Amino acid sequence: TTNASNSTSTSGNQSVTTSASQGSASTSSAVLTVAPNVTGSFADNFNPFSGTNSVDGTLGNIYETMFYFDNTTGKQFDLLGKSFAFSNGGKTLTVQLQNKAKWTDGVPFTANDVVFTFESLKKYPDADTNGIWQQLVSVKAQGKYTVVFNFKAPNIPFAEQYVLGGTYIVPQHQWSKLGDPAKAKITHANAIGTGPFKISYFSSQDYKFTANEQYYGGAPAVKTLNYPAFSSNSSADLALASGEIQYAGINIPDIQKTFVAADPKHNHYYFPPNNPVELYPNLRNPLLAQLSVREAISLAIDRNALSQKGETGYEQPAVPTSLVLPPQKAWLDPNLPAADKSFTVNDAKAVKLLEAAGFKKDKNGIFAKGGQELSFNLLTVSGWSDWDEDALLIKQQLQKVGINVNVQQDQYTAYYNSIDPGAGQTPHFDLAISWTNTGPTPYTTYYDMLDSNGSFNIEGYKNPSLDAVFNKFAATSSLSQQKQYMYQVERVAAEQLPVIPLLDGALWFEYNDAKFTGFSTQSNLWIDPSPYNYQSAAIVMDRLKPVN
Amino acid sequence: MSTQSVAVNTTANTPKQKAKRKNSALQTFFKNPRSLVGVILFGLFVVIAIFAPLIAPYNPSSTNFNMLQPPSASHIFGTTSLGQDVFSQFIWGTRATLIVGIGAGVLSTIIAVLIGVTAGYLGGVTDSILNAICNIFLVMPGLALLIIIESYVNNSTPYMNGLIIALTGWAWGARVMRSMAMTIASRDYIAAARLSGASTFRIILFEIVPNMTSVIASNVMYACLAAVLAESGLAYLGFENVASTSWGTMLYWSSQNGAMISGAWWWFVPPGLGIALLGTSFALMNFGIDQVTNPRLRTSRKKKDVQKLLKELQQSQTKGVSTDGGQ
Amino acid sequence: MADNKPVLEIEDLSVAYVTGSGLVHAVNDVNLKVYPNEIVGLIGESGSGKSTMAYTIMRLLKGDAVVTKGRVKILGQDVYQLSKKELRQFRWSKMAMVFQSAMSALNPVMTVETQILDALLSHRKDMTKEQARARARELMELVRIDPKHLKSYPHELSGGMRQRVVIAIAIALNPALVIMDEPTTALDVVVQRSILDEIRKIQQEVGFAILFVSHDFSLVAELASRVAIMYAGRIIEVTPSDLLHLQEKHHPYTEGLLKAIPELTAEDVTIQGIGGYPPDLQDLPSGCAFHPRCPYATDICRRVRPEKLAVGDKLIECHLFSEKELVSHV
Amino acid sequence: MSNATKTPATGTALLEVKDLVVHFPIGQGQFIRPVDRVSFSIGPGEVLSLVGESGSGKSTIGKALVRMIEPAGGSIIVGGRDVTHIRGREIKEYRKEAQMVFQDPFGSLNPTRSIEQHLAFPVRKYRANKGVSVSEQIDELLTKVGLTPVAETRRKFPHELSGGQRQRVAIARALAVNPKFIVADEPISMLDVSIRAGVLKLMNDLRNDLNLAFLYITHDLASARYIGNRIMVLYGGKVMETAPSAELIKAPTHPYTRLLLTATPGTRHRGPLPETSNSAPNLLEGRKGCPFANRCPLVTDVCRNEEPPLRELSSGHAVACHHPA
Amino acid sequence: MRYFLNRLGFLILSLWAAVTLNFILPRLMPGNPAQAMIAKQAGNINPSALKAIEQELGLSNGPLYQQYFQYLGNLLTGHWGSSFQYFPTSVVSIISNSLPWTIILLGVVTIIAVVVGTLVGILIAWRRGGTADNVIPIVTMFGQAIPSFWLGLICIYFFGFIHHWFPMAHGSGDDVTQGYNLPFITSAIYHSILPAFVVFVGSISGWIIGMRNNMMTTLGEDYVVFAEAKGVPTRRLIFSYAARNALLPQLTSIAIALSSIIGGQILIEQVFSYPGIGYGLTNAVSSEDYPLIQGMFLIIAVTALVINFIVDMLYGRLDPRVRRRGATS
Ligand SMILES: Nc1ncnc2c1ncn2[C@@H]1O[C@H](COP(=O)(O)OP(=O)(O)OP(=O)(O)O)[C@@H](O)[C@H]1O
Ligand SMILES: Nc1ncnc2c1ncn2[C@@H]1O[C@H](COP(=O)(O)OP(=O)(O)OP(=O)(O)O)[C@@H](O)[C@H]1O
Ligand SMILES: [Mg+2]
Ligand SMILES: [Mg+2]
Ligand code: NI
Repeated sequence: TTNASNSTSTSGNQSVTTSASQGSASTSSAVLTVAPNVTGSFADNFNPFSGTNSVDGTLGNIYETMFYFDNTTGKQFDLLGKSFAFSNGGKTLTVQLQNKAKWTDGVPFTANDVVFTFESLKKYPDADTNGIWQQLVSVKAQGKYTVVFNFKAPNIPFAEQYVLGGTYIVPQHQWSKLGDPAKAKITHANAIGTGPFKISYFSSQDYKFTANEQYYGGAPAVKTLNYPAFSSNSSADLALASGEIQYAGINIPDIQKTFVAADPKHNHYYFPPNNPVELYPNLRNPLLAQLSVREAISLAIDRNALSQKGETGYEQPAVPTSLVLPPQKAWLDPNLPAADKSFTVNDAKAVKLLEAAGFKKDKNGIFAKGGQELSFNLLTVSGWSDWDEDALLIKQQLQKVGINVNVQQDQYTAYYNSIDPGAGQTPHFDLAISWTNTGPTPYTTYYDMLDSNGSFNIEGYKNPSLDAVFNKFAATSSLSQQKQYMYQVERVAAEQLPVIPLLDGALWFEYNDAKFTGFSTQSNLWIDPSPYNYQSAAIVMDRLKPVN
Repeated sequence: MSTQSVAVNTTANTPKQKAKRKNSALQTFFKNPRSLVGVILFGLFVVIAIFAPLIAPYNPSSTNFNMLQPPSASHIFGTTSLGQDVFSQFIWGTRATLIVGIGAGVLSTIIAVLIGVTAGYLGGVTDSILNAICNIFLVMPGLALLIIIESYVNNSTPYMNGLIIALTGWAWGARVMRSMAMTIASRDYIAAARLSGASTFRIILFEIVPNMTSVIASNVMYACLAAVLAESGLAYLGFENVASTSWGTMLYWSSQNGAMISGAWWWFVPPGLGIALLGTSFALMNFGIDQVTNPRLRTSRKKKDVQKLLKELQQSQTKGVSTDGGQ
Repeated sequence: MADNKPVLEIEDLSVAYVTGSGLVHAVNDVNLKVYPNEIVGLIGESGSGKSTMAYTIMRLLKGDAVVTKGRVKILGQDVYQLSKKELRQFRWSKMAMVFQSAMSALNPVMTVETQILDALLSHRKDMTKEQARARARELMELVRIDPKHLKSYPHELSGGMRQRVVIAIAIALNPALVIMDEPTTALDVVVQRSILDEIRKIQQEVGFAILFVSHDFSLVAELASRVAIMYAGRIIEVTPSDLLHLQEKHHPYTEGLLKAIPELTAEDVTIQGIGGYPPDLQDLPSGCAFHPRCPYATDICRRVRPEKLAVGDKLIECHLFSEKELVSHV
Repeated sequence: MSNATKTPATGTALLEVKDLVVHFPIGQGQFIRPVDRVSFSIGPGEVLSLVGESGSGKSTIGKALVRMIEPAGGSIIVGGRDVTHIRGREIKEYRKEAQMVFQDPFGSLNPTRSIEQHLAFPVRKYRANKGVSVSEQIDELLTKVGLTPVAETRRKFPHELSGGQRQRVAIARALAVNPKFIVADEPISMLDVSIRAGVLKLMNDLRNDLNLAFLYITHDLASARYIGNRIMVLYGGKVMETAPSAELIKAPTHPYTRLLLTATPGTRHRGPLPETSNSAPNLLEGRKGCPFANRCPLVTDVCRNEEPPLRELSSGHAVACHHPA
Repeated sequence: MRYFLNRLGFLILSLWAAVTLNFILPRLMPGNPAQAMIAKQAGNINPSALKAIEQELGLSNGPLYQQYFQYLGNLLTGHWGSSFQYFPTSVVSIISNSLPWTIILLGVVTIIAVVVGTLVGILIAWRRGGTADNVIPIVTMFGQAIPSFWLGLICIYFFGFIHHWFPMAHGSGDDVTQGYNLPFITSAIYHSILPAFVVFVGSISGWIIGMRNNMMTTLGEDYVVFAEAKGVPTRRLIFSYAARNALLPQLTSIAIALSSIIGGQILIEQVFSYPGIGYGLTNAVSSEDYPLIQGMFLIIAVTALVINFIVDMLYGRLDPRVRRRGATS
C-alpha cells in the first residue's frame, strides 16, 4: 500500500510540526515511532526481571528468550535457541543455542549465560516470579551451545511457555556481580542484551533505540525506534491521528473516521481477537452456584450491544466455549452442538428458566426465592472505560429479565484484592468482569481458569474429572491427543457455564506504512501484530523494511 | 433649669430612611448588572436542576439510541458513543453538579465558619491550634490532596467527592472568617453581650455569625465555584463513580471515548460550557456581594453620567434643593 | 478685617453628593473669606459638611461629589479653573491640608523622611536630594520632633508625633493657607494642647492663614480669631471668637451648643442639650434648616430661609434678627 | 440643676476596691501593669469620675470591676462579697449587680439585632420572675431612658438610631439586669456636643431615681466634674490624686492634675503649658519611682527612685506626689 | 526575630504533621500492595517471591512505633523506597526527574500571572469605572470558571491537532536531547506555551480582581488622598503609595499560589502529558503506586510549606509593621 508520491500528502500535514520543532527530515525518515500503549511517563528501568515495570522494549528489543511461541498464529520463532527436544517422557529438555549471537558489548553469547540466568532464579526466588524452580530440577550446559533442563514431572506447556519462551537471558559476565537480579539496577546506560536493538537515549517522556548492527539475524533496517510517553488515551489518540506514531497499540475510538480517514493510503489497523473477556460468577454464592441462574444471566446479555456500544465494534462477541475464534479454530470440537457454538439473546427463555427453578418476581420486580433476591454487585475496574461501559449495559440488560445488578467500580488494587485476595483467602465478589490468561494453546486459558489449582480460578470452580483431563494434557506432546482432551473441556465450559464469556478481547494494532512495510497485517498475519507483545513486536520491528 | 424633655422623639423623619436603608444592601446587589446576570444564570441552572425529570426527554443512562448522533430534533445535544441522549445527561448532570457544588460549597463554608469563628473569638491556645491546622490545609495544593485522598477511597460517588472537597477546601474561608471574627470579637457589643450573661455558643451564633453574612455569602459563592471545578476535575481524572451522571463524568466519558478527536463536539462542549457558566454565575454573584460588603468597591459613575444624573435629580425635586439666596 | 487681599474666598459654594437615592446637599451657599495670617475656626456637628468643604477647597473631592454652584479662590486664583497639571503644582505650594487622623494620613510602609521628601521634591524641581533632606530636618525641628525620627516608620511614632509630622509636611512648601480638618480630635488633652500651641507658634513664625475645622467649641474659641458655625451645610453664623459666650446674642443653634457644654470652673454647672437630631441632608427641612430643633421657631422659619445679617461684629442667619439691616458678605 | 453640691452617700460603701493590680502578658515572659495598686470605694448612688490620658488604665479598671478581666492582685468587694476571683456561674450572678456602658455607640450595639432583641435576652435571663411580661419590661426600660415612643423604637435596628439614641439603648441594656452599679466608659466622648448633654442628664437622673452608682470614665475634666461626686486622676495605671470634684478643680495639688487642667480648653484662666516631654509612662512590671517622673516639671531624684504613696491631704482629698503644690 | 521563630515553629510543626500523615495514610488502607503489584505480572505467584517483594516495599510487620522511626530515618537519609510501578526504580529519582519541569513551567506561569494580574488590577482600579474596568474582570472571571482541563483539551484540539501551531503533548520534542542545549531549550519553551496559556487563563482572574479590590480600598485611604494633595507624581502615587499597600493583603494569596506550584496544576500536566509532578502523581494514583504517591505527597507538602515560610519572611520585609508585631496570620 505504499506509494512514494503519496507520502507527500501526509508530509504536507506534518511539515508544520516538524519544521517548527526543528527536526531534521532526513533522520526522521529512518525513525519508527512506537506507542505500544499509553504510558504516563517512563522510569529508567531496563531490568528484564522487573517484568511490566521495565520500559517497553527491554524485553524483546534488548533481552531475548530462547524461543518465541506466538499465541496468535501458534507459530514458533527461534531466537537465542535454534531447536529443542523433549526426552525422558517429557522430563528432559535439550536446547541447541545460537552460535553467532553476541552481547552488545562484544562478548559472545554461550550456554553459560543461559545456565547462569536459570541458576540466578534458583538462588533468588523473588526474581522467579513464574515459579520455574517449582517444576525444574536442574539446568546444565553441554558444551558451548547446548543446554539441558530436567523437570520434576512432565509439563510441556509449562516448559514451552515459561522456560523456553518466558525467561529472558542475561549476560553472565555482567550479572554475576549484580546479586539479586530482581533488584539489579539496569538503566539505559548499562543494559547489555543480545536483541536487535540497543538503547541509545532515555528521558522520562521519551526514549530511543538504535539498530544492533551486530545482530545475529542481520542488522535491522529500522535504524531508530522512538518511544514517547502519553498521559492518556486521548492524547495518544491525537498523536496517532495526526501521524506522529507509526506503530501503535491504542484503543482509539471511531477508528475509521479518526485514524484511517486521515491518511487512507497508509493508516491501517487490525484488531484480531486474542483473549476472552469473561463475566465471572462467584460460585461460592449459593444463588450463582445454580446453573439456571447463570444460564439466565447469559441468555439476557446482549453481547452484540456490548460489542457495538461498549467496545465500539472493535471486539466481537465471545462463544460459549471461550475459545478465541478464528485463531483457535483448530482446537474447536467439530462435533460440538450448535447451542454451544454461539450465544443468542433470549429474555423469555431466561425468565422461563428462572421460574422453572422456583424463582418469583417480588414487589421490586426482581426474581427471588426464599426471600433472596437475584441482586448482585458487578465488579469492574474504575478507569477501564470499556469494561465500565459493558457493566452499565449488562446492568440494563439483566434488569429486563428481573435480575438486579449494582455496578461497582474499584480502583485496580481493590478490584484485584476482591477477585484474588491471595493464597488461602476467599475472593469476595458476586459478579466480576475479568480477563483470562492466554498461551500458545487453549490449555493455558482453560487450566488457569477451570483447574482446581488454576492460577486464575477466581470463580472457585472445582471439577475433579476436569482436573484429570488437564493432567493428561500436560503429559503428552501428541497434538491429536491434546485436541481430544480440549474437546472435553470445551463441552464443560459451554454447558456448565462456570464462567460466562462476554467478548473476545482484541489486540490493538495500528500502523502507518508510509515509511516502513512488513507489518503483520490482516491479510498477512504472520505473527501477533500488537506492539505491546514484547517479543513479537521486536521480531516485527527487526523485520520491517524501509519503503525506498 | 432641668428637664427640657430629653426624650428624643425617634419618629421624626425616620420611617422613610428606614425603608431606604433596609433594602439598600439587596438593592445594591441587584442594581449591579453583573450580579444580576449572575443571579439569573444561576437561577436558570437551579430551575433546570429542580425540574430535571420534567425537562429531560429521556432516561440519562438509557443506552437505547443510535451511537454518536449529531444534534437533531429528537436529540438536541446528540448522543454519546454508548447511545445515550446527551441533552438528558446534561439536564440530570446539572442536578448532580449543582448539588455537589452547592453542597460542598455550603458544607465547607460551615466548617470554615465553625473553625474560623471559634478560633477568632476564643483566641489563645484554641486559636493557635486551629490556625495551625488551617494553615496546613491552606498551603496544601487542593487537588493534589484530593487525589491523594481519592487513592484511598474507592469508587466514590459525586456526593462522596463533594464531601471530600468540602473537608479539604475550607481553609481559605476559615482564615477569612477568623480575621473577620477577630474584628467583630473586639467590638464592644460582644463584650456587652458577655456582660449580659450570654454563653459562648450564643455569642458565636447570635452575635458574631449574623454580622458575617456577607462574608459568608461571598465565601459560599467562592467555595461553590471551587467545588464545581474540583468535582469536574476529579471526575475527569476518573476518580468518580462513572455510573453517575454529572457534568464531570460526562467530560470523563467524552474524553475516554475520544469525543473530540471523532468530532463529537456536542458531547464535550455542553458540560464544559455548563461548568464555565455556572462557575461564572458564582463568580459574578460573589463580585456583587463584595460590592455590597465594601462600598469602596462600587464603581462610581463616570463624570458624564454624574452630571446627567445631577440634572435629572435637580429637575425632579426642585423644591427640596436650596436655591440661590433670593426668594 | 483690613484691606489686604483674602487668601481664601469662597463664593456661593454648594456641593452635593450624588447617590443612588438622591442628592446629599453637604455644603450649601457658603460664603467665607480668610485673610493672611488669620486663623478662622469652622465648627459644626458631625455630618454638617465641614470636611466636604475642606476637600472642596483643596479640590480633592472624590467620586460622586459635585460642586453644583459657586467658586473657590486661593490668592485670587479660581482653583477649579486650573488644569490638572497646574493644580498639582498649585496645591500644597499655595494651600495645604492637615488631615483628621494622622495615622491614616501617613503611608504605613514608608519612612517619615521619604514622605516629607516626596512633598518637597514633587514641587521643587530645583532642589537636590541633599537640600531636601536638610529641609526635612529643619521641618522636624520646627514641629519639635527629634530629626532622628526621620528614619522611623509611622507606626513607630506616637499619635502626637505623627500629627506633628503631618503638620510638618503641610507647611513644607510655605503655603499661604493651611486647612486643618480636626487635626487634634484623636489626641489626649495635653498632647492636643501642646500641638495647638505649636501650631500657633509656627503660624506666627512662618506666617500663613489657617482654616481650622473642629467640633470642639472651646478649643476653636481659644485658637481662632473668627469662628464660622456650620449647620446642615450652611454657615449660619460667623463671629469673632471673643464674642462666643452666652452673654452675647447668637444664632439659636450656637446658643444651644454653648449651653450644652459643661463649664469647668463655673460655680454652678448647668447644661442642656438641643432636642431632636441633625437633619437628613438628602431631604432638608424647608425654610431654616434648624427650625425643627429650634425653641424659638415661628411660622416664618418653616417657610422662608433666612438671609445673613450683621449683628454687631457677627453675621447671623436667623429670622430672630431680621429687623437688623442686611449686609453683604464678609 | 447642680450636682456638685450633692454629698456622697455615707455609710457602707457599695464597692470597695483595694490595691487592685491588673497585668497583661506582652510576650517573652514580660508583663505590663496598666493598673497598679489602685484603691477606691464608691457608695450607693455615688458617681466616681475617673480621668486620665489614653492608656492610663481607665478602661482596664472598669473591665476589672465588671470582671471581664481577672485582677492579678488586690481585691474587689461588692456589697460585702469578694468578687475578685470568682469564676463561671458566680460571675454571671455577679453581673446582675455590675454592668458596663461602652464608649463607641456604633460598636456597642450589634448591627444585625433589633433594639428589642438587644434588651430581650438580659431581661429574660435576669428579670423573668417578676410577673411582668418581657415585652412590658422592655417598654419600661425604653421609657426610662427616654426612647419614646417605645413601640417605634423597639423594632428599630441600631443603624436607624442617632448616636445619642444608641447610647441610651446601651444604658437600657445595662439597666435590664437591675444593677446596683454601672461602669460608664467614656459614654459621651464620641457623641456630638448637642447630644452629649442629654446622655449626661440621663445618667444623672438614673443615679437620683434608682440610687445607681457609677464609675464614670472620661478624659474630659468638665464632664467629670459635672457628673462626678468625686474625681480620681489616673496616670500610668496609678492614682495620682483623688478629691471631691469641685475641690480637685479648684485646688489641684498634683503636677499632673494641674497639667491636665491647664491643657483643658475652655478654661478662661489658664496659663502657658509647662515644657514637658510627651513620652509615655513606663507600664512594665517592676518599674521604679513615680510614673509621671519623666514628664513632671517638678521632678527630682527622689521621684525617679521612690514611688510616692497616696497621702490624705484633707478629708477625701488624697495625692500621690513627693512635691504636691 | 520573634516573627521568624514563630514562623519557623509553624514550619517545623506542619512538616512533622505532613510526614506523620504520610506515614499513617497508607497503613490505613485495606489490601496488600505487594499482592497487587504481583498481580500485574500475570503468572504463578511464588510465596517466597511475594515475601521478598513485601520486604523490599518496606511493609514489615514490626510494631508501629518501630516502623515509624524506621520511616523517619529513611526519610532523612533519602531512602524514600522504590516505586511499585517502576520497581525497582527509586521514588527519589522519579521525583527528581519530574520536579524541574513542574517548577519551571508553573513557577514561571504563576509569576507571570501574578505580575500581569496585579498590574492589570492596579490599572483598572486606578481607572475605575472605565471600559477596561468593566470588561476585564468579567472576561477573566469566565476564564477562571472554565475547567482548565477542558480548555486545555480544546486548545490541544484547535492549536495542535487541527492547525499544528503548537505541539499537543510533552515537555519537549522527541528530536532533541535533554540538557543545556539550545534546541532543547527552544523546544521546551515551545512546548510550554499552550499549557502556560491555559494555566494563565485559569489563574489571572483571581489576581486581577483581588488586586483591584485591594487597590480600591487602598485608594480610599487618607494617606493616598494626602499624597495626592501633596502633589506626588501619579506614577509614584499609584505604585509607592496605593499599590504597595494594596499588595500586602495579596501576599497571602501569592504565598498560597507559590506553594501550590508543585501540586497545583495536576489537570493541566495530565492533559498535556507534561512530565511534571502533578502528572506523575495522577499516574501513581491510577496505578496505585503507594510509595510514589507518598513521595509525591511529601515533596508537595514540603515545598508548599517551605515556600510558604519564605513568603512569610518576605512579608516581614515588605511590611515594616509585621516585623515588630509578630505573626499576624
Ligand atoms: N461619598 C459620600 N456620598 C454621599 N454622602 C456623603 C459622602 N461623603 C459625605 N457624605 C455626607 O455629606 C455630609 C457631610 O459630610 P462631611 O464629611 O463633610 O461632614 P463633617 O462635618 O466633616 O463631619 P465629621 O465631623 O463627622 O467629620 C454628611 O451628611 C455625609 O453623610
Ligand atoms: N487585653 C490587653 N492586652 C494587653 N494590653 C492591654 C490590654 N488591654 C489594655 N492593654 C493596655 O493597657 C493599657 C491601659 O489600657 P486602657 O484601655 O485601660 O486605657 P484607657 O485609659 O482606657 O485609655 P483610652 O482613654 O484610650 O480608652 C494600655 O497601654 C493598653 O495598651
Ligand atoms: Mg469631617
Ligand atoms: Mg478606654
Ligand atoms: Ni512532542
